[in-house]
Amino acid sequence: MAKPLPFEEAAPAERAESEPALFVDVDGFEGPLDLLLELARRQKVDLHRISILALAEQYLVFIEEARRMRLELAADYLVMAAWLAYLKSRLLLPEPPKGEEPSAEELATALALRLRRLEAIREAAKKLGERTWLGRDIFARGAPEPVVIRKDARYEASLYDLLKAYAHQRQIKLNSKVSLHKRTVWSLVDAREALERLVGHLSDWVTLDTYLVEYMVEPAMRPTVLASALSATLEMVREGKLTVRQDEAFAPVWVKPVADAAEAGA
Amino acid sequence: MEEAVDMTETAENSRIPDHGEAMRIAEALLFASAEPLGAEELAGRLPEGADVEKILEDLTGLYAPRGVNLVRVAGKWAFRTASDLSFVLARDVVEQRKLSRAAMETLAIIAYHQPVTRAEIEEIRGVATSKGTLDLLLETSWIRLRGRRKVPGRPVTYGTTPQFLEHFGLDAIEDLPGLEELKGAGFLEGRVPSDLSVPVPSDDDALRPDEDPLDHDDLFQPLEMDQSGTGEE
Amino acid sequence: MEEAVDMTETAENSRIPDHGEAMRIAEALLFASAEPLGAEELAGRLPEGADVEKILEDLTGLYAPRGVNLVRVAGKWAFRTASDLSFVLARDVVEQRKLSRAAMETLAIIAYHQPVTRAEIEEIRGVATSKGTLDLLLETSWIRLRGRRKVPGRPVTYGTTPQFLEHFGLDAIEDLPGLEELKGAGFLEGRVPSDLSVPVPSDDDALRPDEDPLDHDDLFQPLEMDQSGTGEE
Repeated sequence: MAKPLPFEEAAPAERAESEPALFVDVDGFEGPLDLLLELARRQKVDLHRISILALAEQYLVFIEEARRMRLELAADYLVMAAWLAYLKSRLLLPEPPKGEEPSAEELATALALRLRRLEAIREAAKKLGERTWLGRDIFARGAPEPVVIRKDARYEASLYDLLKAYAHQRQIKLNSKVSLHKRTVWSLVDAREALERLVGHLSDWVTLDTYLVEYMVEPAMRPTVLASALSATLEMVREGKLTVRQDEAFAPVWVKPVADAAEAGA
Repeated sequence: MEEAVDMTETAENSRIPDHGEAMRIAEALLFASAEPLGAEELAGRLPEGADVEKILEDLTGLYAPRGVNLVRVAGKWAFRTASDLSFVLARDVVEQRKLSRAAMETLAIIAYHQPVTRAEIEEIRGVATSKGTLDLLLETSWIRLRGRRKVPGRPVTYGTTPQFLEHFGLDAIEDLPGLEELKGAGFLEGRVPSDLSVPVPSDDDALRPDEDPLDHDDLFQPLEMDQSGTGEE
Repeated sequence: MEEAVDMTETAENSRIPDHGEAMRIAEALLFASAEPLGAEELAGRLPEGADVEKILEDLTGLYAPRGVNLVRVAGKWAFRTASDLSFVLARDVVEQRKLSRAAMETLAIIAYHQPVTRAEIEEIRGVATSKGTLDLLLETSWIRLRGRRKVPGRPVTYGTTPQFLEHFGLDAIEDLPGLEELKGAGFLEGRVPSDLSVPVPSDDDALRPDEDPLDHDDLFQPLEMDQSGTGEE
């Protein structure tokens, strides 16, 4: 809403009993056009034959009244008042010789047309509202029986996979007696790439651990993954790309992309 | 269902023994679903050769006098309680959120004038539209962002959704009440005379020539700033 | 369309003026309710003096031949899809799934070493095999239960099926490559332990001398307890 208008008189406004026809309650209106429409209805004539001049006068009286009562008026109402005051003066003055501007008559007609259009859409809105609403007047099945999706799993495996698995298994089993497992390490570069990729999709705090689970192919890799990811995270924090948080010792580590960094990329 | 195996026989009319069975299946599918089902969707689930149109016609007739009717909504089919029984059922409604007059009017303008921009809505109503109204309507999923108008500032265009049709029990957007009157009075014409303006609402997914698709991130970011700051509602 | 006639005619009691209307209301209430409704609950919503028992009886009869039936559940009433049509509410989706490495290894061992018991599989793999893995392989129908090994505990023996051959494009199980072929094709690399041997597999249906036939109820009961409890998968 617009700021209260400056008033010169400090005296409290009183509702004049002598003006019963006009109730000043701007809250009930959906803007100046709505107010004009209501005033037009009081002319009790067809909107096609409405006197825009009379309407403009009534509107200005209304606004005056509202100001006198120190009602807060939105800027829209005041703009309309100014425009109507202008229109009124044009309508009262003799029409100047054909200028570039539209004539006062044309302006009045355009306003009448706008009022009729608002009235028409309002009528349509009313009809729409009076239709049977789903969930109010008519109802769908209360206990729908959803379609059960039976998943028929079809397993895929090639002979190549089969032989590879067999050969690998047999060889590993026998070799394991003599050789050590090769230590797999998750490199810092891998961790950084993964984090940057993942963090790109996020806007809120996420625990580091949830990221990492995806990479936990083998339990043995857990320490290296954790260590590399944490150091990568810290580096990204240093670069201002991430915020990191840990609520207490041994609690999950939360990360969140820095908003500016994300927006800059958008 | 043994007869269903015989596929050489195509159901041309209801005399085919499968028709009754196909009707039962269609009934079960439509009854079970809370969402309307399309004729093609149904056809895919019915025995081969079933005459979907005939089945739907027969079911509509069969249920017309009953407490539950088969109706067409948003181009699809659904069972709904008979509208004349709302007085008994309305008691079940748990305080439905009422739309404010501003929201209802905005919805109507979007429905009748779609695709329409926020500025156009405001022009018709003669008042700023608070962001809350559009948000609320988007939340009901009755309106959607369609695209962006090809004018300076590329404002977002709004339109209605199939859920809108479903909610108000409309088969198509052309069934909007009072549409003919509005059209006849010329109120659906564009404000600015333009070759591009088509004086009928369209909720077609296809964008109008004066619409651009939404930007990739429109759905994830604030769409427009609330430039007025003096929302009326 | 014989049913149509039955449906429009509301049973014998249509002489009572309100009975038909009360039936329509009951229909709508039952349709729209998320929970089954009790007779008393219904009575409370029906027009004064309506004969609930008769209405429910008539509705049950009316819907009995249809795709949706009025049924009693837990002493209350609800519409449900006709039980013979439950198949229409299920949709089959074929989902391509990849076997886990553990399953793949287990399968390979069963293929090469059949008939093989679970303990033997575990011995070859060096890790416990979870019950889930074997169940999953049984589900693929690539492996089967062959019999029971004549040893204490009579463990089940596993072997492959004709579907296994079909899936892997093998003409016979003997076509699985042997040690030399595996080496030649590069499956075995580097230092191949001298004690590595690859058996010549056989999926012959005939039981081996050390196998007993399966017990009668092996197919209906849990075959073995998951003794490990710490399956590695």
